[in-house]
Amino acid sequence: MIVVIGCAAAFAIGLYAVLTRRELIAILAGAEVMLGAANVQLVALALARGGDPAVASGFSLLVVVVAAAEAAVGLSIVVTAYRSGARSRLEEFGEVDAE
Amino acid sequence: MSASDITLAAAVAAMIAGAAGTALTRDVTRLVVSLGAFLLSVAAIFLIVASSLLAIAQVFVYVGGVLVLVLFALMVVHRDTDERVGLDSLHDIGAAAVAVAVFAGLVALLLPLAGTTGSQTRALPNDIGAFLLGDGVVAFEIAGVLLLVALLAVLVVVKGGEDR
Amino acid sequence: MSERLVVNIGPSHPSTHGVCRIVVELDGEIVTHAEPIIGHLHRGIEKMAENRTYLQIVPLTDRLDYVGSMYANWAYCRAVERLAGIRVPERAEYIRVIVCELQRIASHMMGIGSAAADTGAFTVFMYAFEQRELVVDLFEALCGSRLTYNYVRPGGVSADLPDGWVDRCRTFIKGHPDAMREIDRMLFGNVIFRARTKGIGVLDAADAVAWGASGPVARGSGVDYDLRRDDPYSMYPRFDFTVPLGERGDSYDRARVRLWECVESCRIVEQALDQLAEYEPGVIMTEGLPRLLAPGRGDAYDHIESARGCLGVYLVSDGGVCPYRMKVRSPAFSNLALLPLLATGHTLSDLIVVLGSLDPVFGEVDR
Amino acid sequence: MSLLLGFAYGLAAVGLIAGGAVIGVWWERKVAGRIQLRLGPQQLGPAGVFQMLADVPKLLFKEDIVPYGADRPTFRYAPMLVFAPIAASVAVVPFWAGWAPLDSVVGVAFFLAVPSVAVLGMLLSAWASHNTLSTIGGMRAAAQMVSYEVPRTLAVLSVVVLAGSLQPTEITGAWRWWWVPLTAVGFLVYLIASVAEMNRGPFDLPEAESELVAGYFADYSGFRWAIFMMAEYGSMIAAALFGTALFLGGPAWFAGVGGLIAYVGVACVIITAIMWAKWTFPRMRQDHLMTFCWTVLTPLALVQLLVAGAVAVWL
Repeated sequence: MIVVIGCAAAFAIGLYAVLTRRELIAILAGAEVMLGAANVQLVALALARGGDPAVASGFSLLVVVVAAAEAAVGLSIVVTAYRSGARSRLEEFGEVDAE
Repeated sequence: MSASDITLAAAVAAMIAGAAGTALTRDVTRLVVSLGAFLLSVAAIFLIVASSLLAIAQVFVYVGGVLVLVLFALMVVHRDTDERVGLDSLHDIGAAAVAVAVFAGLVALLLPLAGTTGSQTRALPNDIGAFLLGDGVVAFEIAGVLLLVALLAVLVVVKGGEDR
Repeated sequence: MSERLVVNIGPSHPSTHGVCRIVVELDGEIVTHAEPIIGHLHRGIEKMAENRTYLQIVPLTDRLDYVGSMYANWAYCRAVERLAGIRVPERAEYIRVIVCELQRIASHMMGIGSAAADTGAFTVFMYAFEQRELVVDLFEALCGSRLTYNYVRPGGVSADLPDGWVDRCRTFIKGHPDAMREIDRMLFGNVIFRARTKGIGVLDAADAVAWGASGPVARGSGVDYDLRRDDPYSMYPRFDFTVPLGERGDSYDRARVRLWECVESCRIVEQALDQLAEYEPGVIMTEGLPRLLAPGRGDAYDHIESARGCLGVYLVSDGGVCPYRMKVRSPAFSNLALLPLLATGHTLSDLIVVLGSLDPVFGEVDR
Repeated sequence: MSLLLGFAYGLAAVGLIAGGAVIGVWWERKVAGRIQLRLGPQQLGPAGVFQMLADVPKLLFKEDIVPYGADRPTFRYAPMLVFAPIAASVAVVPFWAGWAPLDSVVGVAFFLAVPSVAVLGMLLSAWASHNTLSTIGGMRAAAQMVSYEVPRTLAVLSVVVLAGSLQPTEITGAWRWWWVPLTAVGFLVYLIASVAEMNRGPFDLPEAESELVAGYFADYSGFRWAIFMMAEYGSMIAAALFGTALFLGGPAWFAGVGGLIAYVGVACVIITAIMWAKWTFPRMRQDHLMTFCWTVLTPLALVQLLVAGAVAVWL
């Protein structure tokens, strides 16, 4: 129960970070928080409802792997964006077309 | 409350603190340390409730991999400035309201589901392996393909950036 | 726009082998520009020479190339002798050849050793320094000093060979080529060292000539130019030796040319010791030289092949007891100027390798 | 109770690494002295053994300098983040047949995953130093350590496949002598990748004293510097012990104290070999290092895994 509430809180905090941050990497960090919280929620709820722990853990493992891939792609986009125009802040991306 | 309940509560508290630090700090290193604390406490929760293999995977992939990448990217983006740049955020009441609403909705939705007591056993590595290569083999293979695609995507993105 | 990272190497940095500052611009780890900023070791030796008598300048020249003091001594003395028309006894000339060829070994051991240490092969550095130490011991027996010798003087040398010195010298030159072959196997045969140095900092022969490179740096690029053979001075026409040449002009060839020059130096020393036996001991200084040299009005330039290349000294005299002007043409200065050309486009690690293969001595660069 | 026991194990692990590092420094000087025609320590005590005792107070009493412009708290505490994971990884080493301080079912994964957290400490200390050379060193460390985890993990997996378990005590229990020739390539890959993981020569690019002065810990002095050195020696000790246990069957040879002595003795021989390699080879270059990892070590480890897997199925 405490895990469920805690994960909901962590998810909401991650969402807040995504909404308010201006720095791309910090936004990604907020998204990582949301993902992690959702993942724990997945396992905790599955176990709380009497699911097979092996299945729950296996799926969470896949989520971890996929999320890592997502993070790698996201960060590479950020770094490339920075290299191609020294842009790492959200509002600067509106200028892409103008250039 | 048993000892394991206390450890679990501590891990959840650390998780929320790490998340809050990630969302609110203005300092680059504190962001990384907060995110690290968050990811490690997620691993701790996994260790307590689900399986040690999952916890180790969390440490291996996230703390040893993703977090290093985040810090690496931060160093690349923020390095050639003399003073330390803060990570600013546009705090506004709307975003906070949305976050609180999401929190309330999630708790209202999920808490009733968690009411029943489920299994207390933890998964052994062998069971997880049996699942991944048994019933979950399709998902497992798709995840593998996705990883390969992500690898190629990173290469394409980075090479494209170099050409420009 | 791509990000630029400016790294400041030195003035106090382990691989500048002295005091030099190199401002390096990096793109990732690739060097886009490298600018040596020299002058940290400037002591005004050329200016100081204008207020010293001709004999007092010799210790100053020790401080030019402090890894190879004998060369600066000799180059300066040759200029003075040319200016004043002094003829040096043949025994003294032989001794000068011997000490300078030994000096070449000592200097190259420093060059190879520090080039090895720059790539992390610290053991080779110690092996090379063992050889250098043997030479320095010989010099200590000769003139009492291990680094700044003040041994070659206008008109001759300061002291004759002490008893037993010739035998010690022969023992050394007998063992030295084997030590060189060992270093050749250990360092130049090592796969990591080859990968680190081959094709790094390639200097083609035309560039070497155009930039005024000399010594092992030019010969590593295949420029067949050695003053000992092409502008023979002193006793060199009487010796049989070959000039080792590189082919590709990369850091590997530059370092390896030094190794084989040491073996050739051993041959020269051996021949010189044989021929020296015919001269009677004691005649090491021109007779009747005044205490205070005062050559007439005029100027003179003379150069020798030092361990780093063509080392020249230009003297102008107004007839007084001090030179009116002294100018040193230092090979390390010209060779160091190649650094931006050679290092651009390589990684930061390669920059260090290139610098090590140029083997600059900043006492001579800054003067 | 278990908390207290864990605390005791933690103290023992730190003591083991700190003591091992002090002895290791002395031994390394002796090995290097023998290789380099120079003398190791010899003035204090027989063969200079008391030099070890002299080194510790020297490091303890050196001034602890925090450079101007550094991120103070991060600069101060990042070294701990380098040391702690390596000390933690010793916990799963099976010292005794069937006994390890932390006998986890995922011990092998623990040993491989937890030290990777140390990269974070290196990057943070590099970043906190606010020094360009440190930053380059930190970036090199991150690239190198994350990359070499791949062949290292793959190499260890071949033993895991043969034993059918991730538990180190079970692996040593299932160990047979013919594993040694079968997994020889894997052991070699493991050893090389471990040396790269601990940033020792010829893979010491992040430190590279001739290029980056000392890389990510260039600005550290006194005991904080010593923590980095202890982490390096600690990971050398841990990697040697763990490799001996898994690949060579360390604790499975003899029962009792004799077995422990033989096991630790072989680990010491491996440590000496690692030192020997450091003092023999020049340092590699970053791109060669990466090429070596991805085109030599990783394929070799994969082939080894395939062979081990085939044997495991055939059995």
